[in-house]
Amino acid sequence: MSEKIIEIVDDIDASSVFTELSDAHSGGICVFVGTVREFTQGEEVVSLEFETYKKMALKEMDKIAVDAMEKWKLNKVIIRHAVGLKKVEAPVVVVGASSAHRDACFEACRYLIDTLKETVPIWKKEMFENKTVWVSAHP
Amino acid sequence: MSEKIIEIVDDIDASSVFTELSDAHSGGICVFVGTVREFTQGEEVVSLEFETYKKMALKEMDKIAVDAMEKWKLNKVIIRHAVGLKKVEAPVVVVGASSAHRDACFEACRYLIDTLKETVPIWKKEMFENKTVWVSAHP
Amino acid sequence: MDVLLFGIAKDIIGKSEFEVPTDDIPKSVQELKEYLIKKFPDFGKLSSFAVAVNSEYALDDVTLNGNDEIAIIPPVSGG
Amino acid sequence: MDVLLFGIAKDIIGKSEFEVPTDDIPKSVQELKEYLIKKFPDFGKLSSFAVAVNSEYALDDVTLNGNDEIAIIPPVSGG
Repeated sequence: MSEKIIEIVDDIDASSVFTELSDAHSGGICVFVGTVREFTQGEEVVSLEFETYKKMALKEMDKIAVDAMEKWKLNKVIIRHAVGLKKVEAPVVVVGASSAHRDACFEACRYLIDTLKETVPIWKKEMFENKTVWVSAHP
Repeated sequence: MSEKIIEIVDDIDASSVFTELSDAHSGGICVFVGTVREFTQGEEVVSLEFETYKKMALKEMDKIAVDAMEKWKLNKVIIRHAVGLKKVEAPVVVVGASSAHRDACFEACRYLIDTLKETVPIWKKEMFENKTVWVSAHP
Repeated sequence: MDVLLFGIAKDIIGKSEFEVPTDDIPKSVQELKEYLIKKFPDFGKLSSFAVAVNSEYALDDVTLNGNDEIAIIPPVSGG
Repeated sequence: MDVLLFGIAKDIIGKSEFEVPTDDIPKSVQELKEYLIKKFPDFGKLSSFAVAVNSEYALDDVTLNGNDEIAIIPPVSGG
Protein backbone atom coordinates (compact mmCIF):
# COMPACT_ATOMS: atom_id res chain seq x y z
CA MET A 1 0.00 0.00 0.00
CA SER A 2 1.48 3.30 -1.13
CA GLU A 3 0.45 6.44 0.65
CA LYS A 4 1.17 10.06 -0.03
CA ILE A 5 0.77 13.17 2.05
CA ILE A 6 0.60 16.41 0.04
CA GLU A 7 0.05 19.59 2.00
CA ILE A 8 0.47 23.33 2.06
CA VAL A 9 0.37 24.54 5.65
CA ASP A 10 1.02 27.66 7.67
CA ASP A 11 3.62 26.07 9.93
CA ILE A 12 5.69 22.93 9.65
CA ASP A 13 6.39 20.67 12.60
CA ALA A 14 9.29 18.61 11.27
CA SER A 15 9.27 16.32 14.29
CA SER A 16 6.22 14.39 13.10
CA VAL A 17 7.58 13.34 9.72
CA PHE A 18 9.19 10.04 10.72
CA THR A 19 6.00 8.85 12.35
CA GLU A 20 4.13 9.82 9.20
CA LEU A 21 6.54 7.93 6.92
CA SER A 22 7.08 4.93 9.20
CA ASP A 23 5.92 1.63 7.85
CA ALA A 24 6.42 -2.05 8.68
CA HIS A 25 7.66 -2.73 5.14
CA SER A 26 10.25 0.04 5.14
CA GLY A 27 13.86 -0.35 6.17
CA GLY A 28 14.76 3.24 5.38
CA ILE A 29 13.30 6.72 5.55
CA CYS A 30 15.02 9.69 3.92
CA VAL A 31 13.83 13.20 4.69
CA PHE A 32 14.97 16.62 3.52
CA VAL A 33 13.98 19.75 5.43
CA GLY A 34 14.57 23.15 3.91
CA THR A 35 15.06 25.89 6.47
CA VAL A 36 15.48 29.66 6.40
CA ARG A 37 19.16 30.52 6.21
CA GLU A 38 20.46 33.67 7.84
CA PHE A 39 22.78 34.76 5.04
CA THR A 40 22.33 34.82 1.29
CA GLN A 41 25.43 35.86 -0.60
CA GLY A 42 26.72 37.61 2.49
CA GLU A 43 23.61 39.65 3.21
CA GLU A 44 21.61 39.09 6.35
CA VAL A 45 18.10 37.79 5.73
CA VAL A 46 15.61 39.06 8.29
CA SER A 47 12.78 36.80 7.17
CA LEU A 48 11.29 35.05 4.16
CA GLU A 49 7.77 35.22 2.88
CA PHE A 50 6.25 32.40 0.86
CA GLU A 51 3.25 32.84 -1.37
CA THR A 52 1.51 30.18 -3.44
CA TYR A 53 -1.13 29.52 -6.06
CA LYS A 54 -2.48 26.84 -3.78
CA LYS A 55 -4.81 24.95 -6.09
CA MET A 56 -2.13 24.56 -8.76
CA ALA A 57 0.69 23.98 -6.26
CA LEU A 58 -1.15 21.02 -4.70
CA LYS A 59 -1.71 19.55 -8.19
CA GLU A 60 1.98 19.93 -9.08
CA MET A 61 3.09 18.48 -5.75
CA ASP A 62 0.79 15.53 -6.29
CA LYS A 63 2.28 14.93 -9.75
CA ILE A 64 5.78 14.89 -8.27
CA ALA A 65 4.76 12.35 -5.64
CA VAL A 66 3.04 10.15 -8.21
CA ASP A 67 6.06 10.34 -10.54
CA ALA A 68 8.38 9.39 -7.69
CA MET A 69 6.20 6.42 -6.78
CA GLU A 70 6.37 5.28 -10.39
CA LYS A 71 10.14 5.70 -10.63
CA TRP A 72 11.00 4.03 -7.31
CA LYS A 73 9.42 1.39 -5.09
CA LEU A 74 8.25 3.58 -2.22
CA ASN A 75 5.92 2.84 0.66
CA LYS A 76 5.11 6.38 1.72
CA VAL A 77 5.85 9.83 0.35
CA ILE A 78 5.40 13.25 1.91
CA ILE A 79 5.63 16.72 0.37
CA ARG A 80 4.67 19.51 2.75
CA HIS A 81 5.38 23.19 2.14
CA ALA A 82 4.77 26.14 4.43
CA VAL A 83 3.54 29.57 3.35
CA GLY A 84 3.54 32.96 5.01
CA LEU A 85 6.25 34.79 6.90
CA LYS A 86 9.14 32.63 8.15
CA LYS A 87 11.99 33.53 10.46
CA VAL A 88 15.59 32.26 10.34
CA GLU A 89 15.84 28.50 11.14
CA ALA A 90 12.13 27.89 10.52
CA PRO A 91 11.42 24.80 8.40
CA VAL A 92 9.73 25.81 5.15
CA VAL A 93 9.55 22.53 3.28
CA VAL A 94 9.67 18.86 4.22
CA VAL A 95 9.93 16.10 1.63
CA GLY A 96 10.60 12.45 2.28
CA ALA A 97 10.02 8.86 1.34
CA SER A 98 10.18 5.44 2.93
CA SER A 99 11.19 2.25 1.14
CA ALA A 100 12.39 -1.28 1.78
CA HIS A 101 15.98 -0.39 0.83
CA ARG A 102 17.80 2.89 1.17
CA ASP A 103 18.70 3.54 -2.48
CA ALA A 104 15.08 4.18 -3.37
CA CYS A 105 14.27 6.59 -0.54
CA PHE A 106 17.48 8.60 -1.01
CA GLU A 107 17.01 9.00 -4.75
CA ALA A 108 13.31 9.74 -4.40
CA CYS A 109 13.89 12.34 -1.67
CA ARG A 110 16.36 14.18 -3.87
CA TYR A 111 13.97 14.02 -6.81
CA LEU A 112 11.11 15.38 -4.69
CA ILE A 113 12.93 18.52 -3.59
CA ASP A 114 14.69 19.15 -6.93
CA THR A 115 11.45 18.88 -8.88
CA LEU A 116 9.45 20.89 -6.35
CA LYS A 117 11.89 23.75 -6.78
CA GLU A 118 11.45 23.61 -10.55
CA THR A 119 7.72 23.26 -11.02
CA VAL A 120 5.61 24.03 -7.95
CA PRO A 121 4.07 27.54 -8.04
CA ILE A 122 5.43 28.85 -4.76
CA TRP A 123 7.31 32.13 -4.55
CA LYS A 124 9.83 33.20 -1.99
CA LYS A 125 10.50 36.81 -1.08
CA GLU A 126 13.69 37.49 0.85
CA MET A 127 13.41 40.35 3.28
CA PHE A 128 16.68 42.11 4.07
CA GLU A 129 17.18 45.13 6.31
CA ASN A 130 16.58 47.62 3.49
CA LYS A 131 15.00 45.76 0.59
CA THR A 132 12.90 42.79 -0.47
CA VAL A 133 13.73 40.46 -3.36
CA TRP A 134 11.58 37.87 -5.17
CA VAL A 135 14.05 35.00 -5.46
CA SER A 136 14.96 33.90 -9.01
CA ALA A 137 12.63 36.45 -10.61
CA HIS A 138 15.41 38.18 -12.52
CA PRO A 139 18.34 36.76 -14.50
CA MET B 1 31.05 26.34 14.00
CA SER B 2 30.80 22.67 13.13
CA GLU B 3 29.19 20.36 15.63
CA LYS B 4 28.83 16.64 15.73
CA ILE B 5 26.66 14.34 17.79
CA ILE B 6 27.94 10.74 18.00
CA GLU B 7 25.96 8.38 20.18
CA ILE B 8 25.07 4.79 20.88
CA VAL B 9 21.79 4.66 22.77
CA ASP B 10 19.18 2.17 23.90
CA ASP B 11 16.29 3.85 22.13
CA ILE B 12 16.10 6.39 19.34
CA ASP B 13 13.61 9.22 19.30
CA ALA B 14 13.77 10.30 15.68
CA SER B 15 11.55 13.31 16.29
CA SER B 16 14.33 15.33 17.92
CA VAL B 17 16.81 15.15 15.06
CA PHE B 18 15.76 18.26 13.16
CA THR B 19 16.03 20.39 16.26
CA GLU B 20 19.49 18.92 16.86
CA LEU B 21 20.66 19.66 13.31
CA SER B 22 18.95 23.04 12.93
CA ASP B 23 21.22 25.99 12.46
CA ALA B 24 20.90 29.61 11.33
CA HIS B 25 23.54 29.04 8.63
CA SER B 26 21.84 25.98 7.15
CA GLY B 27 19.34 26.02 4.33
CA GLY B 28 19.00 22.25 4.22
CA ILE B 29 18.92 19.26 6.53
CA CYS B 30 19.03 15.71 5.19
CA VAL B 31 18.31 12.80 7.52
CA PHE B 32 18.21 9.06 7.02
CA VAL B 33 16.48 6.80 9.53
CA GLY B 34 16.94 3.05 9.34
CA THR B 35 14.02 1.10 10.72
CA VAL B 36 13.24 -2.55 11.38
CA ARG B 37 11.53 -4.04 8.36
CA GLU B 38 8.98 -6.80 8.79
CA PHE B 39 10.13 -9.00 5.93
CA THR B 40 13.58 -10.04 4.77
CA GLN B 41 13.61 -12.09 1.60
CA GLY B 42 10.02 -13.08 2.24
CA GLU B 43 10.49 -14.29 5.81
CA GLU B 44 8.80 -12.52 8.68
CA VAL B 45 11.21 -10.87 11.11
CA VAL B 46 9.91 -10.93 14.67
CA SER B 47 12.60 -8.62 16.03
CA LEU B 48 16.21 -7.56 15.62
CA GLU B 49 18.92 -7.48 18.21
CA PHE B 50 21.87 -5.11 17.91
CA GLU B 51 25.13 -5.64 19.72
CA THR B 52 28.19 -3.39 19.64
CA TYR B 53 31.80 -3.05 20.69
CA LYS B 54 30.90 0.36 22.04
CA LYS B 55 34.31 1.90 22.58
CA MET B 56 35.46 1.08 19.06
CA ALA B 57 32.08 1.84 17.48
CA LEU B 58 32.08 5.38 18.87
CA LYS B 59 35.62 5.89 17.54
CA GLU B 60 34.64 4.65 14.09
CA MET B 61 31.46 6.76 14.07
CA ASP B 62 33.51 9.79 15.02
CA LYS B 63 35.93 9.12 12.14
CA ILE B 64 33.02 8.98 9.71
CA ALA B 65 31.64 12.30 10.97
CA VAL B 66 35.07 13.95 10.79
CA ASP B 67 35.64 12.60 7.27
CA ALA B 68 32.24 13.89 6.16
CA MET B 69 32.99 17.34 7.59
CA GLU B 70 36.25 17.37 5.63
CA LYS B 71 34.63 16.24 2.39
CA TRP B 72 31.64 18.61 2.54
CA LYS B 73 30.89 22.00 4.07
CA LEU B 74 28.57 20.94 6.87
CA ASN B 75 27.27 22.82 9.86
CA LYS B 76 26.11 19.91 12.00
CA VAL B 77 26.36 16.15 11.75
CA ILE B 78 24.62 13.42 13.72
CA ILE B 79 25.27 9.69 13.87
CA ARG B 80 23.18 7.86 16.44
CA HIS B 81 22.74 4.10 16.61
CA ALA B 82 20.52 2.07 18.89
CA VAL B 83 21.45 -1.26 20.48
CA GLY B 84 19.42 -4.01 22.11
CA LEU B 85 16.20 -5.68 21.04
CA LYS B 86 14.15 -3.78 18.45
CA LYS B 87 10.65 -4.48 17.16
CA VAL B 88 9.31 -3.92 13.64
CA GLU B 89 9.15 -0.19 12.69
CA ALA B 90 11.52 0.85 15.49
CA PRO B 91 14.22 3.29 14.38
CA VAL B 92 17.67 1.71 14.80
CA VAL B 93 19.92 4.34 13.27
CA VAL B 94 19.67 8.05 12.53
CA VAL B 95 22.28 9.88 10.46
CA GLY B 96 22.02 13.40 9.14
CA ALA B 97 23.73 16.63 8.26
CA SER B 98 22.86 20.28 7.80
CA SER B 99 24.49 22.60 5.31
CA ALA B 100 23.99 25.92 3.55
CA HIS B 101 23.01 24.20 0.29
CA ARG B 102 21.31 20.87 -0.24
CA ASP B 103 23.94 19.09 -2.33
CA ALA B 104 26.29 18.85 0.63
CA CYS B 105 23.78 17.52 3.16
CA PHE B 106 22.35 14.94 0.74
CA GLU B 107 25.76 13.60 -0.26
CA ALA B 108 27.05 13.63 3.30
CA CYS B 109 23.96 11.85 4.63
CA ARG B 110 24.40 9.05 2.10
CA TYR B 111 28.09 8.80 2.94
CA LEU B 112 27.35 8.60 6.67
CA ILE B 113 25.01 5.62 6.41
CA ASP B 114 26.98 3.80 3.70
CA THR B 115 30.23 4.07 5.64
CA LEU B 116 28.61 3.23 8.97
CA LYS B 117 27.36 -0.02 7.47
CA GLU B 118 30.86 -0.86 6.26
CA THR B 119 33.06 -0.02 9.21
CA VAL B 120 31.25 0.46 12.52
CA PRO B 121 31.44 -2.61 14.80
CA ILE B 122 27.74 -3.17 15.32
CA TRP B 123 26.12 -6.54 14.68
CA LYS B 124 22.53 -7.28 13.85
CA LYS B 125 20.82 -10.55 14.65
CA GLU B 126 17.55 -11.19 12.86
CA MET B 127 15.08 -13.19 14.88
CA PHE B 128 12.55 -15.15 12.86
CA GLU B 129 9.85 -17.47 14.19
CA ASN B 130 12.14 -20.52 14.25
CA LYS B 131 15.71 -19.29 13.91
CA THR B 132 18.13 -16.43 14.46
CA VAL B 133 20.68 -15.19 11.92
CA TRP B 134 23.67 -12.86 12.32
CA VAL B 135 23.29 -10.65 9.27
CA SER B 136 26.15 -10.77 6.71
CA ALA B 137 28.16 -13.23 8.78
CA HIS B 138 28.26 -15.86 6.07
CA PRO B 139 28.85 -15.59 2.32
CA MET C 1 -10.92 38.04 -18.90
CA ASP C 2 -9.42 37.92 -15.41
CA VAL C 3 -5.81 36.93 -14.84
CA LEU C 4 -4.52 35.81 -11.43
CA LEU C 5 -1.20 37.28 -10.38
CA PHE C 6 1.38 35.92 -7.95
CA GLY C 7 4.80 36.84 -6.62
CA ILE C 8 6.56 39.52 -8.62
CA ALA C 9 3.74 39.56 -11.21
CA LYS C 10 1.51 40.97 -8.51
CA ASP C 11 4.10 43.64 -7.73
CA ILE C 12 4.52 44.56 -11.41
CA ILE C 13 0.83 45.16 -12.00
CA GLY C 14 0.15 46.33 -8.47
CA LYS C 15 -2.77 44.01 -7.67
CA SER C 16 -3.51 40.31 -7.34
CA GLU C 17 -5.97 40.10 -10.23
CA PHE C 18 -5.87 41.89 -13.56
CA GLU C 19 -8.81 42.27 -15.90
CA VAL C 20 -7.83 42.34 -19.57
CA PRO C 21 -9.99 44.99 -21.29
CA THR C 22 -12.60 43.52 -23.64
CA ASP C 23 -10.93 44.97 -26.74
CA ASP C 24 -7.61 43.31 -25.93
CA ILE C 25 -8.73 39.75 -25.07
CA PRO C 26 -5.90 37.42 -26.21
CA LYS C 27 -6.80 34.24 -28.06
CA SER C 28 -3.81 32.16 -26.96
CA VAL C 29 -1.24 31.91 -24.20
CA GLN C 30 1.30 33.45 -26.51
CA GLU C 31 -0.94 36.45 -27.24
CA LEU C 32 -1.52 36.95 -23.52
CA LYS C 33 2.24 36.95 -22.85
CA GLU C 34 2.86 39.43 -25.68
CA TYR C 35 0.07 41.68 -24.45
CA LEU C 36 1.43 41.71 -20.89
CA ILE C 37 5.00 42.41 -21.95
CA LYS C 38 3.80 45.29 -24.15
CA LYS C 39 1.56 46.80 -21.48
CA PHE C 40 3.93 46.13 -18.53
CA PRO C 41 7.49 46.08 -19.86
CA ASP C 42 8.77 44.74 -16.51
CA PHE C 43 7.44 41.32 -17.52
CA GLY C 44 10.08 41.34 -20.25
CA LYS C 45 12.81 41.66 -17.62
CA LEU C 46 11.91 38.46 -15.76
CA SER C 47 14.05 35.33 -16.06
CA SER C 48 10.99 33.70 -17.59
CA PHE C 49 7.28 33.57 -17.02
CA ALA C 50 4.68 30.93 -17.65
CA VAL C 51 0.92 30.91 -17.91
CA ALA C 52 -1.35 28.42 -16.19
CA VAL C 53 -4.75 27.62 -17.64
CA ASN C 54 -7.15 25.93 -15.24
CA SER C 55 -4.25 25.45 -12.82
CA GLU C 56 -2.03 23.57 -15.26
CA TYR C 57 1.05 24.88 -17.06
CA ALA C 58 -0.03 25.83 -20.59
CA LEU C 59 2.16 25.96 -23.69
CA ASP C 60 2.16 29.08 -25.89
CA ASP C 61 -0.22 27.59 -28.48
CA VAL C 62 -2.98 26.80 -25.96
CA THR C 63 -6.23 28.61 -26.77
CA LEU C 64 -7.83 30.73 -24.06
CA ASN C 65 -11.54 30.59 -23.36
CA GLY C 66 -13.61 33.11 -21.44
CA ASN C 67 -14.35 30.78 -18.54
CA ASP C 68 -10.78 29.48 -18.09
CA GLU C 69 -8.96 30.22 -14.85
CA ILE C 70 -5.83 31.96 -16.07
CA ALA C 71 -2.78 32.75 -13.96
CA ILE C 72 0.63 34.27 -14.53
CA ILE C 73 3.40 32.09 -13.11
CA PRO C 74 6.62 34.08 -12.67
CA PRO C 75 9.83 32.09 -11.93
CA VAL C 76 8.99 29.77 -9.02
CA SER C 77 11.22 29.71 -5.95
CA GLY C 78 9.73 27.31 -3.44
CA GLY C 79 11.72 25.02 -1.18
CA MET D 1 46.05 -12.98 26.30
CA ASP D 2 42.33 -12.15 26.39
CA VAL D 3 40.34 -11.67 23.20
CA LEU D 4 36.95 -9.90 23.18
CA LEU D 5 34.25 -11.57 21.12
CA PHE D 6 31.17 -10.05 19.51
CA GLY D 7 28.27 -11.14 17.34
CA ILE D 8 28.74 -14.52 15.72
CA ALA D 9 32.30 -14.80 17.12
CA LYS D 10 30.74 -15.00 20.57
CA ASP D 11 28.40 -17.75 19.39
CA ILE D 12 31.24 -19.72 17.76
CA ILE D 13 33.37 -19.80 20.89
CA GLY D 14 30.41 -19.79 23.25
CA LYS D 15 31.48 -16.90 25.44
CA SER D 16 32.15 -13.18 25.22
CA GLU D 17 35.85 -13.35 26.10
CA PHE D 18 38.39 -15.99 25.14
CA GLU D 19 41.73 -16.50 26.85
CA VAL D 20 44.45 -17.75 24.53
CA PRO D 21 46.51 -20.38 26.43
CA THR D 22 49.99 -19.20 27.33
CA ASP D 23 51.67 -21.71 25.01
CA ASP D 24 49.73 -20.49 21.99
CA ILE D 25 50.11 -16.68 22.31
CA PRO D 26 50.16 -15.28 18.74
CA LYS D 27 52.75 -12.64 17.88
CA SER D 28 50.74 -10.88 15.18
CA VAL D 29 47.19 -10.33 14.01
CA GLN D 30 47.77 -12.87 11.27
CA GLU D 31 48.93 -15.51 13.73
CA LEU D 32 45.88 -14.86 15.90
CA LYS D 33 43.56 -15.33 12.94
CA GLU D 34 45.29 -18.55 11.92
CA TYR D 35 45.15 -19.83 15.47
CA LEU D 36 41.41 -19.12 15.76
CA ILE D 37 40.55 -20.70 12.42
CA LYS D 38 42.53 -23.82 13.36
CA LYS D 39 40.99 -24.12 16.81
CA PHE D 40 37.44 -23.07 15.80
CA PRO D 41 36.95 -24.02 12.15
CA ASP D 42 33.67 -22.03 12.02
CA PHE D 43 35.77 -18.84 11.81
CA GLY D 44 36.91 -20.09 8.42
CA LYS D 45 33.30 -20.12 7.22
CA LEU D 46 32.64 -16.42 7.85
CA SER D 47 32.46 -13.90 4.99
CA SER D 48 35.49 -12.29 6.59
CA PHE D 49 36.73 -11.36 10.00
CA ALA D 50 38.93 -8.60 11.28
CA VAL D 51 40.90 -8.01 14.43
CA ALA D 52 40.88 -4.79 16.42
CA VAL D 53 43.87 -3.84 18.55
CA ASN D 54 43.17 -1.16 21.15
CA SER D 55 39.81 -0.55 19.49
CA GLU D 56 41.24 0.18 16.03
CA TYR D 57 41.13 -2.10 12.99
CA ALA D 58 44.55 -3.80 12.74
CA LEU D 59 46.20 -5.16 9.61
CA ASP D 60 47.57 -8.72 9.56
CA ASP D 61 51.17 -7.63 10.17
CA VAL D 62 50.42 -5.70 13.38
CA THR D 63 52.32 -7.07 16.38
CA LEU D 64 50.34 -8.05 19.46
CA ASN D 65 51.50 -7.09 22.95
CA GLY D 66 50.33 -8.58 26.22
CA ASN D 67 48.56 -5.46 27.39
CA ASP D 68 46.72 -4.69 24.12
CA GLU D 69 42.94 -4.81 24.08
CA ILE D 70 42.27 -7.34 21.35
CA ALA D 71 38.88 -7.99 19.77
CA ILE D 72 37.54 -10.19 17.00
CA ILE D 73 35.38 -8.21 14.57
CA PRO D 74 33.17 -10.50 12.50
CA PRO D 75 31.38 -8.98 9.48
CA VAL D 76 29.63 -5.85 10.74
CA SER D 77 25.93 -5.31 10.04
CA GLY D 78 24.86 -2.10 11.70
CA GLY D 79 22.37 0.33 10.26
